[in-house]
Amino acid sequence: MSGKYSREITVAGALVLLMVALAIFAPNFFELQPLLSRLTSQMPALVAAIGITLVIITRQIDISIGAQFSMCGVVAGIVAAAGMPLGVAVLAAVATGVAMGAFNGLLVAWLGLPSIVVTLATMVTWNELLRLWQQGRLMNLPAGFQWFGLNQASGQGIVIAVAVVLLLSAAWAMKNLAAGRYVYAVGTDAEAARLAGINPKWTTFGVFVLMGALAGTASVLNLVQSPQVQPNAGDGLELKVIAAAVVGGVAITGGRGNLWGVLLGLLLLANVNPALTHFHQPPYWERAIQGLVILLAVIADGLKRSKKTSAA
Amino acid sequence: MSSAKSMRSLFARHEFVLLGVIVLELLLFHFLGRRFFDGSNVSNIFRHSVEIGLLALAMTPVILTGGIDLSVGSMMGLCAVCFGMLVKEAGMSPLVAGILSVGIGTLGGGLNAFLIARMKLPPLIVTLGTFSLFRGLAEALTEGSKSYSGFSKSFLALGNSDLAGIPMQLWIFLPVAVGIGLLVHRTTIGRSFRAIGYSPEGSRYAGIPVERNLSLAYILAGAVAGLAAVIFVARLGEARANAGIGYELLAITAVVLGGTSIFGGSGTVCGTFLGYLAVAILNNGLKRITAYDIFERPISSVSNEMSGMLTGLLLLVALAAVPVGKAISARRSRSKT
Amino acid sequence: KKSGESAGGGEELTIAFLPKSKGNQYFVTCEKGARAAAKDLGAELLFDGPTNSDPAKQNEIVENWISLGVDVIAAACENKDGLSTALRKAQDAGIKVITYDADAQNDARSFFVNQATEKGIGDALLDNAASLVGNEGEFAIITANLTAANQNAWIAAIKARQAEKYPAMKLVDIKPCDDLKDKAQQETTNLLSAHPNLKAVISVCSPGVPGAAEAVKQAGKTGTVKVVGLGLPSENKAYVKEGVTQAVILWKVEDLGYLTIQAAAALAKGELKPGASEFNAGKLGTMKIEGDNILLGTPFAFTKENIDQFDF
Amino acid sequence: MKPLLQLSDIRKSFGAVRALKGVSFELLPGEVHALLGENGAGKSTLIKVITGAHAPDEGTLSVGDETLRSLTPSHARELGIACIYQQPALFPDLTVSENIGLRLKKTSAFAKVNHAERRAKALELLKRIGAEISPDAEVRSLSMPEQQLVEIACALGSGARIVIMDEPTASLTQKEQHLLFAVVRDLRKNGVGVVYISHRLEEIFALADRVTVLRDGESVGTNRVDDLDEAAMIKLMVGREVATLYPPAEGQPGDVVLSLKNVTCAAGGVQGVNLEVRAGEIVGMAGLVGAGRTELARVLFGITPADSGEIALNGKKLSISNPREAISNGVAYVPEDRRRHGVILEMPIAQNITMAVHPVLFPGTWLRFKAETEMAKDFIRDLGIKAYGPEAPGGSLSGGNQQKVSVSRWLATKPKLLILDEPTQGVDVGAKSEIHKIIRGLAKEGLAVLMISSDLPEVLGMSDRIAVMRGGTVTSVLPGGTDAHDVMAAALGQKSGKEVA
Ligand SMILES: Nc1ncnc2c1ncn2[C@@H]1O[C@H](COP(=O)(O)OP(=O)(O)OP(=O)(O)O)[C@@H](O)[C@H]1O
Ligand SMILES: Nc1ncnc2c1ncn2[C@@H]1O[C@H](COP(=O)(O)OP(=O)(O)OP(=O)(O)O)[C@@H](O)[C@H]1O
Ligand SMILES: [Mg+2]
Ligand SMILES: [Mg+2]
Repeated sequence: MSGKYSREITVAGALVLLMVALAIFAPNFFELQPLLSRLTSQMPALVAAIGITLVIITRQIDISIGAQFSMCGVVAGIVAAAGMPLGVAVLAAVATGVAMGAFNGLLVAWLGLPSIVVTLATMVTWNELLRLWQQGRLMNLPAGFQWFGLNQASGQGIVIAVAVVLLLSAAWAMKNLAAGRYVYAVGTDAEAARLAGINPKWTTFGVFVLMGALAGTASVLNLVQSPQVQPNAGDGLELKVIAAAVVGGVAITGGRGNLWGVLLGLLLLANVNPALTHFHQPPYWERAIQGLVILLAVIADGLKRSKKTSAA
Repeated sequence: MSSAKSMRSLFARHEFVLLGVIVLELLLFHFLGRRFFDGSNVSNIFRHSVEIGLLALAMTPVILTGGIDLSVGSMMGLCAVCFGMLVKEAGMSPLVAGILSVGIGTLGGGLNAFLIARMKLPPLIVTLGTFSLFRGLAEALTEGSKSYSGFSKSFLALGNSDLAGIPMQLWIFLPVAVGIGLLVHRTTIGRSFRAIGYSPEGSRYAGIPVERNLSLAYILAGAVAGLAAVIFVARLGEARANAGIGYELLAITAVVLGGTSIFGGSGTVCGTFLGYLAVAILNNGLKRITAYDIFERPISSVSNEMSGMLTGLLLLVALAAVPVGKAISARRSRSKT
Repeated sequence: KKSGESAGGGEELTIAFLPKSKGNQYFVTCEKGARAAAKDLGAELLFDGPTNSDPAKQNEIVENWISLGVDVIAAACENKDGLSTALRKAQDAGIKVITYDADAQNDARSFFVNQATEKGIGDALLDNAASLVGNEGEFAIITANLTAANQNAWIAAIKARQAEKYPAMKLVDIKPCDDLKDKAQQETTNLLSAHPNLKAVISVCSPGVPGAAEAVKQAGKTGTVKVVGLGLPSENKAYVKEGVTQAVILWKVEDLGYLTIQAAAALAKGELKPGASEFNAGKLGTMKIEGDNILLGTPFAFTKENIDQFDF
Repeated sequence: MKPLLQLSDIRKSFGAVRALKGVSFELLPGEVHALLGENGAGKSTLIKVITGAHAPDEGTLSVGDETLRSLTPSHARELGIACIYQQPALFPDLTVSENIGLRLKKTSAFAKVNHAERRAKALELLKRIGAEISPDAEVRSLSMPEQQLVEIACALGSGARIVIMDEPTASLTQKEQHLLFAVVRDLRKNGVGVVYISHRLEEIFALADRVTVLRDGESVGTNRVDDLDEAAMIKLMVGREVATLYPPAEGQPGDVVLSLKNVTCAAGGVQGVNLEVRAGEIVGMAGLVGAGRTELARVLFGITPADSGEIALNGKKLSISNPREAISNGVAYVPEDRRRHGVILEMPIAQNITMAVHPVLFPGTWLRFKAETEMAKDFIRDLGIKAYGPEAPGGSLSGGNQQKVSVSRWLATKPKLLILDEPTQGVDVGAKSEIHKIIRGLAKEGLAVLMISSDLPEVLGMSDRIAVMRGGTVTSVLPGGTDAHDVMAAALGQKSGKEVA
């Protein structure tokens, strides 16, 4: 049993270590308001990470999620700027995400194309389309959009609550819903799943659609955090969440992983930069450290696996 | 059944189709663009893309083995920075520093190779990690901001002058291309890349040195990234940590567009070359078009966005063409019987 | 030579106008001024630039213009040394070269249209911040990338000014935001808790100003921590009015574009020669030249009082 | 009585391989219907058609009142068809109860999974078949027989009216087999139709009511089991007398080529193996699935190198730590899993044949296409490989011809010792006897041959001596003429008198 959660324990240990170090050397890190803002600003990534976790468990990958995130944000922004109510903007963002996810899903599930190349192509296409269209302008959102028109504390509360609810329900569904188990089954062995009466195509398609919907939701959660949106807001998001998933123990070969590990992985990676700042260290080590964390995680996997096979 | 023949003719067809795309582009840009076939422009097509071309060539063996290398762009950044430091801070000659840069690339590739071939870790994740690590090291070495410039004229000539009317860097690119082509198509090593791509276990059972040859593919990619970094610095006259950002994706695009299967096994270096050429020509030619887009902007002023978008679409069409074609021909043959 | 036959084939002058990057309101505004000037002059304007931070893209575009045979190139340099190589090549091909916004090396261009000297900008930013904090206390800087050349020059100027004039002020950190507003916001949040005595944040890149302002606002430090920076009025209006951002410093961006094209055309026609001390820039009237710098005038500080008068 | 299931004139091809050439079949309620046939006769393919895993090219299926052209796995399940596949189709990353749960009655995708109920159900099913497996264990941690038991539990639990079992006893111990038989009889009593595939005739006599024999993709008839005796059944299966199938041994074996002393490999589960193989001799290796025969071959070939013990070739002690060393020392291994290890299906047969001789054929790593084609043509001619040319991809050949390609690859290395692992698995009757002739011919030329096979008649017919493995070690070595019963008894670990020193 402890072996099963060894990754979560390791990552949680690293995170705790980091927090303890911060508590000793930079207690200001735990000041409530900045802590809350930091947390809120990671919620969109967390929501996107739920999606990528599902995608990777299905033994696929989606590197277009940053582009989807940007696109959904811009669409929602435009809808909001046109004076539509908040709900319509949210709907527009999610619908846009669903459409883009369905496009990926169609190509991957029904045409059997490799997801890494498909989503590479759609990533480039959406990103450049967005640039062509928006020319990178910072878009001012209408007043009353930020924090859902509430005050900051409630707004942040809602953002965190939405993300947490999504996380909990996704975690619950992955464990307790038949469809959630299908995702694991298809990622483990699509042919065996087919023989067990599961349709791997629909499952894969559904996961990509869900990824799109979650990217749309994430973009809204990002949108409400300031009165402006940048059309390339999603740049680099895919790497961030894929790294979080990998560090959190989701197997790139499909079938294994859970959201708690991903949550921990995300928190660990996201805190490298704040920690550097709070330790008064120069920022240019951030990327190298993140790379190291990813490599350590994957090496740990390898060692664990080789230990297992030699024990068997 | 002649499934081998049909498979071969498929590849032949793929390269043929790419050639068709290239010819179409050339015609289009000749008629819609300004002075597209100007000698200096033709040189520019190569001069500006040669680094991506090199990375794509070196990526081909990696993808043939069923792997991927996301770290080559970052490797370029690291090698560029090291090159700058070696020349400007250690006072080495560009030649020695260049050789050392290739050596650093080789080492970086060796790290990937060790983790992937020896420890049998998934290439996507390993190189995602080194993607961050190499770029991070480049940034840390320069404290994020330092850059190196003021290289000697003779070194800059490598990136900016012609020899016998041909851009200097092409004199490096072509031998590398031919070399990798020979390696992949004419040696047992290239043969083993394919075998590994089709079936790593099967290759091991056949006594192929899987670990060694897999390593070789990644080491080669690292070394070529080092070489590309030197050429890049010679062209720009400046070495910075941000060299080669995003080049890994451009290189992968060229390889896949060239017909190499991302699952490994099948593909040709010639296809990669054509794929790379198609993208390079598209990117250059759009800059010279005088027509306007739907927002009434001259296309030449949005050429970078356009070429990115068209490359993405081209890639999707190229990918989807195979299964869609198969489905159509299957339906046709079914309706016949 | 090549410059004789204009690319369009006719007699019309062809001016190529290169921004540092396109996806940015600043250069979009520049382009507006440039287009107006080109219209006044009856010249053809080519506008192209990189869409992201690929340092080689600018060279590629310049070399493309060289082979296209344009008459004059006006460039803002992201990579000072890097682009100079290409600009020298243009000069060798008989193309006139002028720089604006961010200079190249002296021998790579005839004139630099100087919106403000590096020192001028650095001084203005720090002087503004200093006067807001009473000439003492800690401050931090948000920059685009640690590698961005002219931002580094401004930072150097700020450092020099601080050492010289404000010994009681202390630069505690410099953070890159990758030209992303959201990242600037997160970095500032970290700065605020890592340096509790922070008195001011200076952003030397335009997405950084609203980003820093949002962070200060969320931390409830409006007024306690001053925000100043280089930015566009339209992107900062809300924060300036709320009193989160105290001053946004900028020149008249549209005029910069206009002036650049006027100077480029004059240079190409031989009306503007090295050594001149002034020249007539159409609707802007007569502009002063110092050495090889054509001066736009001093930077302008947008504040609560005047920001409504500007619409870019 | 109205049949539960009726198939008529089912045809199915895989590329060039015609696996089923018009098979008709009928299953009545409350009967155990055995499917019998040699390896590759098409039994597994037929049941995959029934379970919807494969769509037939032609023919129709009737299940109850419905007549269909083909099924999907989920539709088959709705119709009450459950199957235990020969290769367990389980999810290694999921737990046992999860695996069972996924195979039970399909619920809506968005229904809640009741883990407690699933677990209880799994526990009950496992108990019913007498398996001592924890429902919370991950399937990847189970042994092959345990996985097989989970498969059986899955099929039982679905409450199906038609239960198909493809060699369910292949890897079971006797105790487990008896439990299984009880389950089958129980099902029959409840009116369930059972399709039962096995190579063990005694099981068929013990269990089945009727038997349908497949030969080479065709059904050669359905009979009541009571109407047949063993000899008649075998004759139906192979279509000719067994005795004439195997080429006779000639001459005396030469010097010892391979000698193993106490060879052990913990990772592979091989323990203290002692064995000798002489030049010109075929040593057949018998044992149940999972007895460790393949593992021993992998040890000898350097894939999982030995930890201790002594391997000597022609009297020279060796340590073989990878396949390349094995090859350069004259060991060749034709692996059991042809599709994964033996032939690279996408590559031309010429390239497949030369794959193990790169350093010899292509000195300096440069490919010499002419020499390669020549070599391939020689083997195509000598072994009678049916292909349109050396450039045909491996996947375009029939199983037997693929196997010949696999053998060619190893003959090209000019080995001293040839290890063949299930050399005729999935090979049709004609090709099978050709392969037998080739093997015997090689032995005549002085090659030492170690032939692993689960096909008992093959072991009996081909071997000069028979080594029997059990539990990772060679338990006995029997002389060539030993009868089937004694070999089986040795494989099962029962006492038998006829051992050779
Ligand atoms: N997926 C497949 N692709 C190609 N050929 C196949 C495939 N599955 C089976 N075959 C071929 O079809 C033929 C029949 O195979 P099948 O597995 O049905 O035999 P079987 O009677 O079950 O044999 P065994 O007793 O060894 O299990 C064989 O020649 C086999 O190689
Ligand atoms: N690829 C594998 N993965 C996991 N376990 C395996 C694998 N191959 C074999 N085993 C296990 O190793 C043990 C020995 O198997 P091995 O294949 O050597 O037996 P065998 O006598 O050759 O039987 P077979 O008739 O199946 O070839 C068995 O318990 C089996 O379950
Ligand atoms: Mg079978
Ligand atoms: Mg075996």
